[in-house]
Amino acid sequence: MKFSVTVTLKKDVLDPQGKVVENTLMNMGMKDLRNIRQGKYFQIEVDENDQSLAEKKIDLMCKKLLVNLIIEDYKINKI
Amino acid sequence: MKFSVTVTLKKDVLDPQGKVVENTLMNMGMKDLRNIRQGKYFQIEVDENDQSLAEKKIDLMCKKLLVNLIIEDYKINKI
Amino acid sequence: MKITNKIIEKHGLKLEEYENIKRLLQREPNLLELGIFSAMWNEHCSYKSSRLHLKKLPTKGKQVIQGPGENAGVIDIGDDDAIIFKIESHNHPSYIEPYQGAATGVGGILRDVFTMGARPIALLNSIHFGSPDHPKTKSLLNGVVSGIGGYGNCIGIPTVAGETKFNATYNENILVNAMAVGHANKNKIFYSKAKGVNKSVVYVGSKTGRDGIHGASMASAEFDENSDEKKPTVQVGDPFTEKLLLEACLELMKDNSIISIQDMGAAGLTSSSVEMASKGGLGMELELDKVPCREENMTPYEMMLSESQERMLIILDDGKENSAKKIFEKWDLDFVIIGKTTNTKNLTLKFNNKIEGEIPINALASKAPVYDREWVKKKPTKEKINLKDLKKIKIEDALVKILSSPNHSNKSWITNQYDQSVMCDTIQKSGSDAAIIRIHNKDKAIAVSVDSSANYCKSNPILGGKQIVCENWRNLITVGAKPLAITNCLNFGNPENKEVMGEFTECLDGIKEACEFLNYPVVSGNVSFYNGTNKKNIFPTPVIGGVGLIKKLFKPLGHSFKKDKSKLILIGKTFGHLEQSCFLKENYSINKGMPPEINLLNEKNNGENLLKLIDKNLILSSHDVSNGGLLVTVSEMIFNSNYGAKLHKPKKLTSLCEYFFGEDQARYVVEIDENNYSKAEKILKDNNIYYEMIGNTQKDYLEIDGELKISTKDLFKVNNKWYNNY
Amino acid sequence: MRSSVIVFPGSNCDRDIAVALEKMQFKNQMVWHKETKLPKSDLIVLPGGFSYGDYLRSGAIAGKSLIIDEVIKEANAGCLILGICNGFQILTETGLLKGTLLRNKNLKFINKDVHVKVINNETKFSNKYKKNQILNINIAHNEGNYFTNSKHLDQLKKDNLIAFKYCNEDGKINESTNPNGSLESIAGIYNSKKNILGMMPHPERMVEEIVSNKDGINLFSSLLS
Ligand SMILES: Nc1ncnc2c1ncn2[C@@H]1O[C@H](COP(=O)(O)OP(=O)(O)O)[C@@H](O)[C@H]1O
Ligand SMILES: [Mg+2]
Repeated sequence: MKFSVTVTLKKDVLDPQGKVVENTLMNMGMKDLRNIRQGKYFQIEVDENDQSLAEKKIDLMCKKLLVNLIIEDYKINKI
Repeated sequence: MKFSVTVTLKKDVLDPQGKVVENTLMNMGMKDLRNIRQGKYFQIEVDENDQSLAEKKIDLMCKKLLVNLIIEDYKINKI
Repeated sequence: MKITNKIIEKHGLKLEEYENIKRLLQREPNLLELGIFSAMWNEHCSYKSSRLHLKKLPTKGKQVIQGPGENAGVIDIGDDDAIIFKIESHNHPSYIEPYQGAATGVGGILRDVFTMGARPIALLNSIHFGSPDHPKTKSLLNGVVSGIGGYGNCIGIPTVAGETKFNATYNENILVNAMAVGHANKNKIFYSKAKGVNKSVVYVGSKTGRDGIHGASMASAEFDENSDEKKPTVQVGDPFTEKLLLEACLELMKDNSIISIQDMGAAGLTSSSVEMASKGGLGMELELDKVPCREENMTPYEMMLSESQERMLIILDDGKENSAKKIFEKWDLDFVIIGKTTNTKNLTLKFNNKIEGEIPINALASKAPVYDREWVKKKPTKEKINLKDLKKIKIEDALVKILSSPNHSNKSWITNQYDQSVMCDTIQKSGSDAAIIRIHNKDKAIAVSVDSSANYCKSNPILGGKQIVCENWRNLITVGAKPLAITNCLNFGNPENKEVMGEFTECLDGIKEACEFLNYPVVSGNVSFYNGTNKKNIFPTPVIGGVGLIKKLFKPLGHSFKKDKSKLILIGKTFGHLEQSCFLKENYSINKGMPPEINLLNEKNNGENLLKLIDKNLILSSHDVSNGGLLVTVSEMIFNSNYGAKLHKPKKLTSLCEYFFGEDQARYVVEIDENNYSKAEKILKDNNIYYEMIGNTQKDYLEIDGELKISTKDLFKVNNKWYNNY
Repeated sequence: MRSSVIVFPGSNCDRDIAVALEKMQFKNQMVWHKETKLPKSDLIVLPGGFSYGDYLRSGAIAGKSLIIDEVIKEANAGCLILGICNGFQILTETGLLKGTLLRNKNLKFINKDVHVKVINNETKFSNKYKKNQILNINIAHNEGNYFTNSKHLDQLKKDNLIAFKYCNEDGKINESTNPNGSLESIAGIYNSKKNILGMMPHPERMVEEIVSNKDGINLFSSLLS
């Protein structure tokens, strides 16, 4: 089973990368841009056919390694 | 309007980061993990109410800055 | 599959070359074999256009342990220490994907050095971009600089020197040359020559993917509208894995397990296996099913031609397999015996127990084509510039214009992105004429510098060739090092064009002459042809990387002024040569005439005697006079110091611009403490060295009697603006 | 004094710190990350570099290595722990120090000598420095932009847990003297028991006049006193 995980910085955490990207895009003339935040994306495939079990496993990976829970939020989706 | 953009390495391009993350998770005992690839994720908000116009704008941002078309693929989704 | 003309062409082979292949094989090759021929016979691997000419370079000397022909050159720096170094180009990949192109360039040259048993101790680079106004330049610059930094910083080897140039000639074809310098025990150097039959051939490092297939043939073709098609071949660098590979190889090299070792660079598994076998006069049999692969269903063709990075091929002595494997396992790297040496003198490729290809090694190596390509001599130009015909310009304005130009601006925007201090042996960082790296745990050091002068080489390749060697030599001298040997990266256009081939031939003549005279042999190098697009070739751009020895370490001089009221002398004669100068280029956009003359005798005497002054501790700071002339040199000595300078007007020359901006060679500006002045003078006089007292240091201002007064702060500001605003 | 330097795959300042420690007469040992036992040590150092290539998040993967459990145990038992650069990042990833190190505000790797001010000179690591002494130290990092929540920041200030701050040569601290965007110009912090120090600048690079200067020496001599 295949899942995607998106990891984003929590709202109150400064996002230097997103800021620079935003400014650069603005300077390139993209005036309608209101806001951009950058995060990480994972595509994970696991040998597990039970969706809820699989999700639990992915969740464990997030908590144990993929996500720094102090500064990041995450979301798991089946793909 | 708000969109998400996920950027992933093209299929045959080496993903050293994903490989190390995969090995680490395996070593941590996640044996069902079959494969993991790492990419980037953006949340983008634009001042534009017409979805197809908005998507065009996002697409331009991807092509011009966010994505390295030589080694990366991307996908835009409305959120 | 039937080999059609189209397939042959796609492999970058000429039809007559294909006929030759058939003759050597006495049959038609299959696709795998054709691919292997194309990889070995392209310009990048076979040096088919350059080989004849490279032979004339001086490669010998007391200091040389290993000249060209191995992965890198090796020189002796006394005691048991050897320095191993080489420069290499990664121009085409860097234009397609600047970050990865530059990064993998650094990774590749590092492997060349540590395969020979050296721990890399310094990285250098020479990078050339198109005009700053060109729409691609900025992102190429950004990508290349962060790629060089990304790789070097991560692997933990300091990037200590380099050069960055802008010139419209590189608009469609940038140059990215990377140089690596390593240190080894001179009794523990590893070579690529295979020895003995039935020895294990071991694959170590990263897995093989589909990246870079046909990279070497790409580097051997011009760009055209269809270059985009070749894009998916981009290789991604993995400095982390390289660090592991480096440590694992050095660990294995501590004992006597290795018979020979070779990195998989351009043309990957093909060139490494063929070179090892060819040097040893042996054959090699590979079982391709054993090659560690990253992707599913990889074919023998793909495995043999992949340019995946961070891989090595090792021939192990009998019975050493298990202990070697343990080391690589400790570092989490693949270690697989994929074949053995044979006495067949063939490259034999098996896949699923079937022979998929079999080629005589000599057909791939010694029988590869060699071309004596047609070339024409460059006519020396008679163009002269008469200053009187030009609009008058104030010295101050001319100076500011030069110092604020992209080519002369302060490079700290770049060098601050490189870790220059890791390993704690960087005695002198970027920003001076040469970097100084201490030999770990010892009281001696080496100095390193890279230099090029494309404008001079374009105008007159012989003089240009000589000049770059001399400039490089001078850059080592000014930091107190005795120049020992060089490596060179020859970046040229299409060799099938006779003008380009002429530039190549004549540049080499110049390099040869200077190297011979200065006892400054060439121990390694790289040729990069086909730099250009659609018949527009780049200016000839040979790059020289030099290494010198500082026998007894001292606090580096640097080129910034040290004291108030010290004396400034100019060693070497000033004639006021302005043709091909920065002064004319930056102020009048004039790019005409001959480069300055080179007098090798003066070069040698002036340099060697400056070295004496430095050895006797009579010098506070010194800087060679190069691009921009005397006034630019003095300005550079002011930056980063707390002092300015007061200069006299010349007595003889009529034109101040000629005096202050002329680019005559073999000159140095030297700062001497008043108390040492007579001692220094005596040495120079005793040795018949021409010198002039040109002024003294002072506080706060750069000044020329009655002509110019500019505060050192302003000068510094002018020099620092460009990159930050770009 | 006995010290241990932990070596992770991708560490590259491990030799540098070992040389500095030995120069200062520490009895030093290198400890490979796959070990499960630490030699008896008074000081454990997590060196700079790019452990695991800085992949995922700098320090994240090293923070899961086998030896780290031992380091945490020792830390909790009061052993002195010094994390430099990547070592600091590893300390925040393991939770031994709070907060995190984000990308530099200009998104570029920064290597230069910067000035830092000694904020707390009363710890095991800093007692040989004068209060507010200004040091000139090399930094070399991509992610040195320290960030923490306001509650923790208050605690850092209240309990005097800020070790160093970036400043200029006169000791002024403001936006322009902050190389990487770090919160309040923080360059190094202690845990609440002050037995753990994490810092971005590289003291081990500043122990020899001929290479740089000796501004890092007092950190090591503090530990010895
Ligand atoms: N790409 C680069 N990487 C590292 N150092 C660089 C780079 N470009 C320029 N430098 C450094 O900037 C300084 C000035 O360069 P340059 O003007 O070419 O010096 P020179 O004329 O003495 O050869 C040198 O110390 C050089 O090492
Ligand atoms: Mg110079």
